Amino acid sequence: MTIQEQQDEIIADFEYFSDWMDKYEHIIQLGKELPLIDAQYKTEEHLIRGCQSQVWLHADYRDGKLFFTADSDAVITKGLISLVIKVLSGHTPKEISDAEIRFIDAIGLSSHLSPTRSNGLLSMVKQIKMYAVAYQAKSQIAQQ
Amino acid sequence: MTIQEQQDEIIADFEYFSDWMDKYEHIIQLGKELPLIDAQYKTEEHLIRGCQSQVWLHADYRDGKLFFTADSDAVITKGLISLVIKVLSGHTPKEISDAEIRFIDAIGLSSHLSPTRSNGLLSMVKQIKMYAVAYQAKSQIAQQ
Amino acid sequence: MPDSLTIAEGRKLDIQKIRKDFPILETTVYGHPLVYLDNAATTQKPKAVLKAMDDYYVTINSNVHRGVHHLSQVATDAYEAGRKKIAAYINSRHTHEVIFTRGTTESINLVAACFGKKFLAAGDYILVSAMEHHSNIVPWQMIAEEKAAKVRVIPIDEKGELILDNLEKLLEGVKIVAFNYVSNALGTINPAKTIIDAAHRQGIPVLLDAAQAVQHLTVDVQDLDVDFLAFSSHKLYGPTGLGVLYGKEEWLNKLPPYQGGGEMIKTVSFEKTTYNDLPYKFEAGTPDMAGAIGLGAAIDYVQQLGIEQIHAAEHELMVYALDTLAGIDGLRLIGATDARHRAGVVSFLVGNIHPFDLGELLDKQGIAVRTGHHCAQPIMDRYCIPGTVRASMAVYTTPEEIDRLAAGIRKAAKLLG
Amino acid sequence: MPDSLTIAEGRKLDIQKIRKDFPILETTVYGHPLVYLDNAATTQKPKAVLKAMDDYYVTINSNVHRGVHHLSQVATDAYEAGRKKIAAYINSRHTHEVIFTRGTTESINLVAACFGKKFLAAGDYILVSAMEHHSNIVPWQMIAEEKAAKVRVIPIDEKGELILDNLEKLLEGVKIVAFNYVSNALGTINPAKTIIDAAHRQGIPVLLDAAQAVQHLTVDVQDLDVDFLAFSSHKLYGPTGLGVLYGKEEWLNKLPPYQGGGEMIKTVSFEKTTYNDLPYKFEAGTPDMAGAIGLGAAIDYVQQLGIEQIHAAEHELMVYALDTLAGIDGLRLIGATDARHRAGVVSFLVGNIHPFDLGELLDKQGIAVRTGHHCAQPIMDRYCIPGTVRASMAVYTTPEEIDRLAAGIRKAAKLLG
Ligand SMILES: Cc1ncc(COP(=O)(O)O)c(C=O)c1O
Ligand SMILES: Cc1ncc(COP(=O)(O)O)c(C=O)c1O
Repeated sequence: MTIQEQQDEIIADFEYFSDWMDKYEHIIQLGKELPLIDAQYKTEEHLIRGCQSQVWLHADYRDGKLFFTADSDAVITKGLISLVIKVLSGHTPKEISDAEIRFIDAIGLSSHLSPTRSNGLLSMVKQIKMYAVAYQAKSQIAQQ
Repeated sequence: MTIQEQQDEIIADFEYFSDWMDKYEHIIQLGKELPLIDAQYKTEEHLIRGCQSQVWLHADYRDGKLFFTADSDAVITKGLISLVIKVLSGHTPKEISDAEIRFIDAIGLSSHLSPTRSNGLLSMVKQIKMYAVAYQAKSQIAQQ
Repeated sequence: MPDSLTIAEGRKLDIQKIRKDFPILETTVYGHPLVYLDNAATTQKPKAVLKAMDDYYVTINSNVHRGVHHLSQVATDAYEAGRKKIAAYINSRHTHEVIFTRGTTESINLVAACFGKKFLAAGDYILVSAMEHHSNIVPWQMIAEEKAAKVRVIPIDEKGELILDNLEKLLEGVKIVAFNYVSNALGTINPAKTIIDAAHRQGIPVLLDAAQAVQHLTVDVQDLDVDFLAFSSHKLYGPTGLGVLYGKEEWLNKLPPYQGGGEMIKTVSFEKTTYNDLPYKFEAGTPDMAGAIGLGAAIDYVQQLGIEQIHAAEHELMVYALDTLAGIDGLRLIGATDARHRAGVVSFLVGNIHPFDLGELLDKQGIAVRTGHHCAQPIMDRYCIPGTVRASMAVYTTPEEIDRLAAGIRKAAKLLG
Repeated sequence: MPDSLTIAEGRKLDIQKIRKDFPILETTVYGHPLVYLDNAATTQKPKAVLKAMDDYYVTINSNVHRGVHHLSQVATDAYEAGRKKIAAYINSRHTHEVIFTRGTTESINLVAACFGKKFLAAGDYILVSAMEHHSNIVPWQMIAEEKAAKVRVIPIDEKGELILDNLEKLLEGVKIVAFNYVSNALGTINPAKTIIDAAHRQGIPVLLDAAQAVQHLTVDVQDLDVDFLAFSSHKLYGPTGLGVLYGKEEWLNKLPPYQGGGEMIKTVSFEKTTYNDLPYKFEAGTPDMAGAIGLGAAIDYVQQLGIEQIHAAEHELMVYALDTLAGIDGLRLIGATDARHRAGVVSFLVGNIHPFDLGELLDKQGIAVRTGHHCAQPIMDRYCIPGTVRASMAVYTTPEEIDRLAAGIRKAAKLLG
């Protein structure tokens, strides 16, 4: 599935929930599907500090594609990360760095991406994009 | 005339003026009747600094009574001082320190006595009262 | 333990009537009527406060002091009347002991910088407590660093109360003591008078951070005999952007000025500048006229209800809240369990639920609480927790809102458990 | 002489319509319709500004940042939107280069204290001008005293303009330059860019006091290439109690923090405290949320009229005012006679009349002017006068008001002459 299609699917999924609590129940459930970061990477170096909750993120580069694993100490953050990773993981650096993350807005959770809400999610998306840009630069150099 | 009577007279005088400009014309006129401070006293020591205008004040003690002379660089201030001196000069320290200055309020110039309006008038009234208190203390000691 | 606070009897407040004075309380959030329990962060403002500020702007707005003209005179009187109301509210001896600042934080910074400049030397100690807000820690750390002085800390016990057994010893070598009357993270009411008296016995001045006290308790600076007191308008039903520093005249006269500029000087030349009298010596620049008038109106409002009545009503609500929350499975209250030792704030955790998760789900039910370290990280370190969920009350808070909170927590916990 | 200000052509402002936005202008003083000519002290506020603040308090009031709940989020967005509007108005490269302070005075104190702490040493010079407001003199004197540095002064000529012939020489040994864009006492528009460029050629940073500029002229920090810029909300049709400090990112990052407290730190422990990123590093304590939103609304208002249109209208009025006042017997204009070198302010004396007397009699005719030294005593010393009468304009000032002023002066002069 492309990043676009994956986002569309998530947006469609969330249309079933009219009630906020149901929506969050689903998010929390999704957190349980998060590809967990290997214990060895749960270090200061992989930590993205939010004001409220913390996120650990790791990237693997295989066959020209980036794969992410992560964790958080807050279960809602974990659910959201799970969604972000579902959308972005397994794509090429270029696809990732070009991708526009619109589903968070569309499912009504845009406040989590506000720069004034430092709960780690925005920083995490930024970090993922940075990985992508870095690997993209690397592969371009390799191709020359 | 007592301090009370003098104040009543001034208040009655001012009742003639319904227009502010006429009132001020009268005040400015009164400034010309101010018993001017002797040039030798127009020094830093006798200066009462207001934010807007300056006042020089001198006190003479004769026959148990206080007599004031003064000057200002602003003519309206001068007129107001003239009124204050008319009311208080020539009375005993006790009379002066007991006196309640109500005419300024009554003729509608209370703003000139506001502590937030440092044009020298309030400081001057304070200074006059301080002279009175000082001479009163002195004469009490002398009587003992 | 607080010194000896008695709960006022008599006339009860009509909370439903009071709520009508605060239009924002009728807001709906995510389809639910708002339950605003973030009052320790900032209180809502009664209509009278907004009206006082609007009236100022629409009828007399003008720069104060120095002005000859009518508007300026009237504005100055109104502005200074605000100062008088504050002086009366905290029972300061002189009106000019009340200095306007930008907030509690600026008030504390002012004292730290000016006191430090003149009275702190290498090796001196500043005594603060382990339950201070960052605003009562960082300014002292900064001046301590500059002067090579040190910050010493009064520890707290498991119940969130100061451990004062060794107070005499803690005071050794100390040049100034700074602590909060009421803790914003725990709600603990500290025994201010006891500490102030002990410090004074050794000739040490005390700054009291009353940011969480003036809205809940009677604060009488003469009775406390405190040397400096700081609080914020926005936590006392007043406008944002304004704070108060009370200082004893003798202390304020001893301190060097803080900021330079208009109003705080008598004469300026490039050779020599002389400073103005109190309170202006510490008020450089055009003041917040509308703010001072707004805070004056807020104090009128509080006085009209009666701070003792407010205290009584809030105490009753606190008893109810502690009781109600105690009935929630896995809820762990942080701090004192006795309502008499608390004002305004309940801080808690539920099971292993992250405070952020709980806060998020309460928000979606229309309940506004604060989560995190509440700008008091050292407390969180003390309890080894990442933060707490904090519900904080004001005079308009009702038992029904506490019920909504409890129900909200239960619902969230079920989802998160 | 100003660098090269062009007066905008085209769309004219409808001043009568604009006046309707300012309800206070309908006030009567001593039976006369108010003529408010004290705009350099503070401007009046349009209804839109009061409404924005009321709306804030009535619908979203909440402490900003760190809050998880809805109101806090909305309040934070609104507050930060205020910052963005300011950044856009002065064309700063980054929004985080805009710091909220209590006013121009605090902005200048912040730079003086923080720059001084890190970059000033004994024998260094600070260069200011002879026409500065006390707020741009005293903070520099204070830090100079602390650091044994010295304040050097750019002199002014009889026309009230800076004498820049020896600028290169004046800049020798200077670590920072601070001067006003427009003088509040004389109205002179200074050649900001010329001075900034000269300072930069020697690697010296410049602080521009734009307190009297932002309401009259286009101020573009990138075009000016200025390092620091300070102004007050209350002189730009915004609320009292708020100010702005713009600083280039690289400079703000280099300066140590000013005040300590909530918001300005990342982590706090008694062992180690780390500071937050820009702009928060310089914003300790709860900010003035309503103020920032109010200033944002004021800037919207100004932008809607167009600052170039405002400048054009005010210039036209200045031409008229200088012309009208020139016709008064014995009137001595202090400062430049060419309207293109002036903004907002006319300062004058009439014969030997004391400014206080003239101000008093103008007031009684409903005309609000300011008299005295306008917090710029060194200028008065320069001209050997006790003060001036200052009439200052805003976008809502009309030619009829200038006529009323002229008639008022004539009447007063007759009485006082
Ligand atoms: C040129 C100038 N600088 C600084 C100030 C100080 O501004 P504020 O009093 O708002 O801090 C003023 C206003 O009085 C001014 O006109
Ligand atoms: C105990 C305490 N001290 C200081 C502060 C800081 O107050 P402000 O942010 O209004 O300066 C607060 C509020 O956050 C507080 O609760």
